[in-house]
Amino acid sequence: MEILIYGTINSAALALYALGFAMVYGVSRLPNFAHGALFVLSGFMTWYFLNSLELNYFISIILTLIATGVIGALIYQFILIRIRGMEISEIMATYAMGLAILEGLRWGGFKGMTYTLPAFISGSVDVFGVSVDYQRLLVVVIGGAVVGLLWLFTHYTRMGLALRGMAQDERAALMLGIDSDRMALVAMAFGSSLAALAAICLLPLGNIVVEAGYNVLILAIAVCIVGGLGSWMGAVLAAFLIGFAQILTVVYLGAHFQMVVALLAIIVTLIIRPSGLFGRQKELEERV
Amino acid sequence: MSVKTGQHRQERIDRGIRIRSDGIYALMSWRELSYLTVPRLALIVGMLVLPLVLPGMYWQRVVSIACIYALLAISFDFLAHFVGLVCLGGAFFVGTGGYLAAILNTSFGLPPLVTIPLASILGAALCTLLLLPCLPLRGVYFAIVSLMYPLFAMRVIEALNILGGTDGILGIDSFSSRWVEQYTVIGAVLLFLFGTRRLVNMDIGLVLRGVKDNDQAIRASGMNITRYKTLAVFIASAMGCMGGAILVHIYMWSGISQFALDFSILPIAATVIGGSGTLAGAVIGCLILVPISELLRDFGTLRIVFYAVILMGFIVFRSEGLLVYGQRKYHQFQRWTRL
Amino acid sequence: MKIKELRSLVVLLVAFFMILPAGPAAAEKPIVIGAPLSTAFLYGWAAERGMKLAVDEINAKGGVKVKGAMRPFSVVVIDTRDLEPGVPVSDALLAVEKLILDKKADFIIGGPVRSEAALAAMPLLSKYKKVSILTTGVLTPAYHATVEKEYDKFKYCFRIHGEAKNLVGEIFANFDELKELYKFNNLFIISQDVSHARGAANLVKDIATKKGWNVTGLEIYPTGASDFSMGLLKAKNTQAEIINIWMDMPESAILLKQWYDLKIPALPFGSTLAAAEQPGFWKATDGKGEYTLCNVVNAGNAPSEATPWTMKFYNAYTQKWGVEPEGLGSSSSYMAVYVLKDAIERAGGLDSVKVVTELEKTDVMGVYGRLRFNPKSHQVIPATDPKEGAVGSILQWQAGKRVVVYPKSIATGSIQLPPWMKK
Amino acid sequence: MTTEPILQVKDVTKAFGGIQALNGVSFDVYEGDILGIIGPNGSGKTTVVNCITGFIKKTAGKVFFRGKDISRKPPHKIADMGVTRTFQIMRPYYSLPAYKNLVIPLFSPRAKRTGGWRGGGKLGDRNTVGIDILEEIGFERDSFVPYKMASSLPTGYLKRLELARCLALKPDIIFCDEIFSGLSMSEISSMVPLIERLQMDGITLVMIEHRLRELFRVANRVMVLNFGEKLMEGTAQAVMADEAVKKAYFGSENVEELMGNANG
Repeated sequence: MEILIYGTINSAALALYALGFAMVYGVSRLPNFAHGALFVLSGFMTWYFLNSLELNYFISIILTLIATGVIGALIYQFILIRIRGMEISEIMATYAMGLAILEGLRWGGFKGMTYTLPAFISGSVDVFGVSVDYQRLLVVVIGGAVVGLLWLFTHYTRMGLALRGMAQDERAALMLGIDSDRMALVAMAFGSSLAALAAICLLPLGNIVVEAGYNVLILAIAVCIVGGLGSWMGAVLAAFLIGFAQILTVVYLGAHFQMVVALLAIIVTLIIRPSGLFGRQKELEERV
Repeated sequence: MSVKTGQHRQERIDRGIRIRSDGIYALMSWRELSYLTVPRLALIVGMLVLPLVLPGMYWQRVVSIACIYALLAISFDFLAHFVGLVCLGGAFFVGTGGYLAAILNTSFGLPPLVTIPLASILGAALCTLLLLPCLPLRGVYFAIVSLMYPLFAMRVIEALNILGGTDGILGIDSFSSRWVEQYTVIGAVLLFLFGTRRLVNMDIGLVLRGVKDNDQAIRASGMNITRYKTLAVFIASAMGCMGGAILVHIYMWSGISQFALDFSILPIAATVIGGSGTLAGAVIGCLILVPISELLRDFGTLRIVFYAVILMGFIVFRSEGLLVYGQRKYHQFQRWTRL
Repeated sequence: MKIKELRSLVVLLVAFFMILPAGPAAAEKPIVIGAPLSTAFLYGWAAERGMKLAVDEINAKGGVKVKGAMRPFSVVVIDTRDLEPGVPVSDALLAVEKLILDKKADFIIGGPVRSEAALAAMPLLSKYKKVSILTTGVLTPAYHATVEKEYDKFKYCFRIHGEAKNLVGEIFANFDELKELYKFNNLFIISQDVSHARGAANLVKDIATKKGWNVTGLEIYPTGASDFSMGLLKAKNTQAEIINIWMDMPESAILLKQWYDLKIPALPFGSTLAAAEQPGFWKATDGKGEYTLCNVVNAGNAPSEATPWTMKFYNAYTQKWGVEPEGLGSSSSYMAVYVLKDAIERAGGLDSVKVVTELEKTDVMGVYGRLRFNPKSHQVIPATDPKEGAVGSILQWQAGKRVVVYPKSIATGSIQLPPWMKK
Repeated sequence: MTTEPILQVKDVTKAFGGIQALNGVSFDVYEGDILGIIGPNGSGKTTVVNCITGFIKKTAGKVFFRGKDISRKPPHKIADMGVTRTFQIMRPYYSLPAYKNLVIPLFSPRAKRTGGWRGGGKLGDRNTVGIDILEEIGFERDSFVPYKMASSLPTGYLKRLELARCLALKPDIIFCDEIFSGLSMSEISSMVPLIERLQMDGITLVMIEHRLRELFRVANRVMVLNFGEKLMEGTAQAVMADEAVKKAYFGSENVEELMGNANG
């Protein structure tokens, strides 16, 4: 029972980490290595709105979501657009960007372990005899909601369909008059906002620290790979796989194998199914 | 390429001397000869003289470190642009080479100048063996797996607490003198640089490039791709391992942090800056990046911010890479022409 | 457009080169203390502040008397980033070399902060014959063990703060106390997956079992883990009464919040629980950190009356930096400078070997008790009574305050239990 | 041709997921033959070649070369035995001059053994051998075509380059995947004698074609595929006469007429 509940929670968290990354990559084939940085940044942003500008919690959350989205868009507009398609450059540029943001925050005094966001609702309840605090339940709820909305969005709105078109086949999309740059821009914005959302849901559980940026990035990448790069529903499923795998390792193997298991999962997955567990069929051709 | 007005465009034309000094005709006059040789000589002489002109030991040490990164950068550039394997696992090579050198030195008491080549070869063999299962992977998939390798190695050593665990291995001999150190590492760089340049232009080099451009045709010509990939990985990892071995002897210490991400990332950054596909560019990139990061130390925490910004600037505004840009300016001139 | 931006980039670059020579302004031939610290982390900046405080005080009094002349101290701090993930130790080593070769540091005080980096720096220090005093972060017993093993080679290395073994000792003093007070008998251990923490945790386990405790479990979490519910629930289900935590990663705050939210009926007892050492901890956990016990390694990092000097230091620090001494490193780095000053004055010069011998003779009443080095291992000699040696201190969070509960000699309060644990 | 077939294909079957691309196709190829394979688009012509040369795994069926079973061999092994192929989509090494393109296949083990095209025995400098081969198949040396960058060559030459890549191995069989398509009449008519010369040199050819007239001029036997099944096999005349073929391939139209269009 515990395993089930906390496994779900853990998975939901992972899914939240990964969705933004998966989205950006899925649509515009951009590996956004600044993902973790955006995550942390938005955390501190909310904190700032909340404590320094003494705004209402809800307002500051909204502000953060928007601001992060804008930042993402700007990053694309002024940096990535110039090196679109040069994979290595993309990776390096986004990585450098992330580094700059994180270290910048640190320099700006946002260091140490004293920053945190208040939980939406504190306290805990017993679910099937397992006590869970509300925030964690909320994470699951929000995670589910986000996935649901994303699905609706990509299946029933013009823009969503356009994004999916891009994800399927950029050329074809271009022929149909979908402006690939604009879509990529939108994707970046969305992805960033998703990162912010994840931050806002998960940070109240702990505290806001710069180091988290790196971990988040690695986890996000891990999930996306196992799920098959670019397919964000795959990412969600992968999140559950890894999430439960981790919890199970903690319970039966001991916690310090968590990371080893995760990494092993990635390597094995790639060697066996290069396109990830839920990657698109044609990508299997990637294997010579 | 920016356009001035509607009816103008910029065109690039090879310099006359380039054409004249093409192929055998270069022997016609000293001018043509020098046109070809000066750039190469400049690099070689420059690197050889560098240690002599540097202010003090500290900067010599910086150069050594830069050269170690240069080795990694060459190995990355070689794999990525001449074999088509984007390998983000430079740290894995460093770690393997480093630990091997450490063991050879502490357990078997071999002197540095023996352990370094030995560790490079053994290490290369080991890395190649371990990477073998991923060789069929292509593109981003190989990249990611190779990125995972060092992380994995680190965790394993940590979890099993072998090879000195997180404390690492102490008490390794250092070089007999800093000059030996300097010229070993510089020599290694030059050797591998021109070695690989030669290699990629030899027939087998052409085959490797073929593997990158069109592996189907290679197989259609009755050649086993994996075999050539293996060979390439062996060469590349040998460079990385040598870098690691030298590092270990410089600091008389070896530990898991030799699998750290920086050893994978920085060389790539250097390659991108210096110009991908031109092996020399990788070296130049390192000789720029590493000193910059050292100069920035005085800025404390801000250092990395500046560093990242500079890096980004180079990548975004000189995306072709310094050397490529330089070569273009060297070989061609631009002018506006009416359409 | 493009070109312009490139040019501005170049200008920026040039600007850096210009700034470089402008290092710390030098008075007449100051004695340079090099401080390789990971300044972006608690153990880094705490040490930096402690050190600077001491140097200012000394310079205010005229400086160090060397052969009649009064020479001031000057501190050069370099950010080693060695606590950063993904940064190779060689980077920290290069920083140390920069201090020695480029910044012409006469002595090294402070770091490197990460155990493995400190160990790696030892050969360098002996190569350049630079006296160094570790004041923060490094808890591994391997350090002074190495010194003892190859004294002649590594005699330049000292450590002035407590190490893992001392901590373990102090912890058990408390455990036993709790045992007789509340009949506690079940111990649960949670550790971070780093060698020194793991080692200590296992040590605790063994000793505890020997001492008749019932160790109900040992959980080891990888660095960066962010969900500890399973471990905590295990603790709960096994009726643990004390949870001993060995973690210096920031995520440990999550652990304590979860502990509070899940109302786990076991007392969280942290060792090197960096998060809980800081005064900001209360706010960080919005009060959920109450009842958390943690070890700040040396007295003076939290208010207490260990020696007359303790509160003097405490207030001076608070006044200078606008924040109380935050944790491991503050008081030890502060003392290190004074100890070094005395040694230099007694040695009457900067000659490394002389200074080493003088340091071995050190015997002062410091901020956290009587400071003496073990002449063989160059490890500061610990004690439970400040009159005997360097005392550690363990504090508990009570109503937003850090209350020192151990050692009794300096305690300002006693251990409290959370309401849901009251029988 | 009463001799033992050099290549035997025994009901090869290939299914992509649910789609049956090939369904029990079997045929023999005899030494010195020029076998033409025709069929409407998507009838599985290229798939046959891929299956035989090992570039895709067959679902079922066997292939024998000189009596040896090569059904499960990887492509490079098969090529090494002398069963070579050209690709429908030409991808030369654009960054290299034409003759360097040949250096690569000449580096292969088989080329080392056989000494390459007519080189006989040991292989000399690969560059010169490469240039010889190119000249043989119509790269005019004195107008420096072999030295041109592959990227600057017109389609006609690229097709020949594909062929040359096979010749470098001194092959026994060449599978030509639509080497006529996309060529102008004049180019084709200069290609046809080349094909015939290859046949004289004792190389067996299997040609997949849409350009029926040229094919029928060179091929001495023709096989017709339709929806992954072998419709019939026989001489050009027989094929053209056959009703079923007409229905499947040319629809109801008159054959000559359609061939006229095909050439126009």
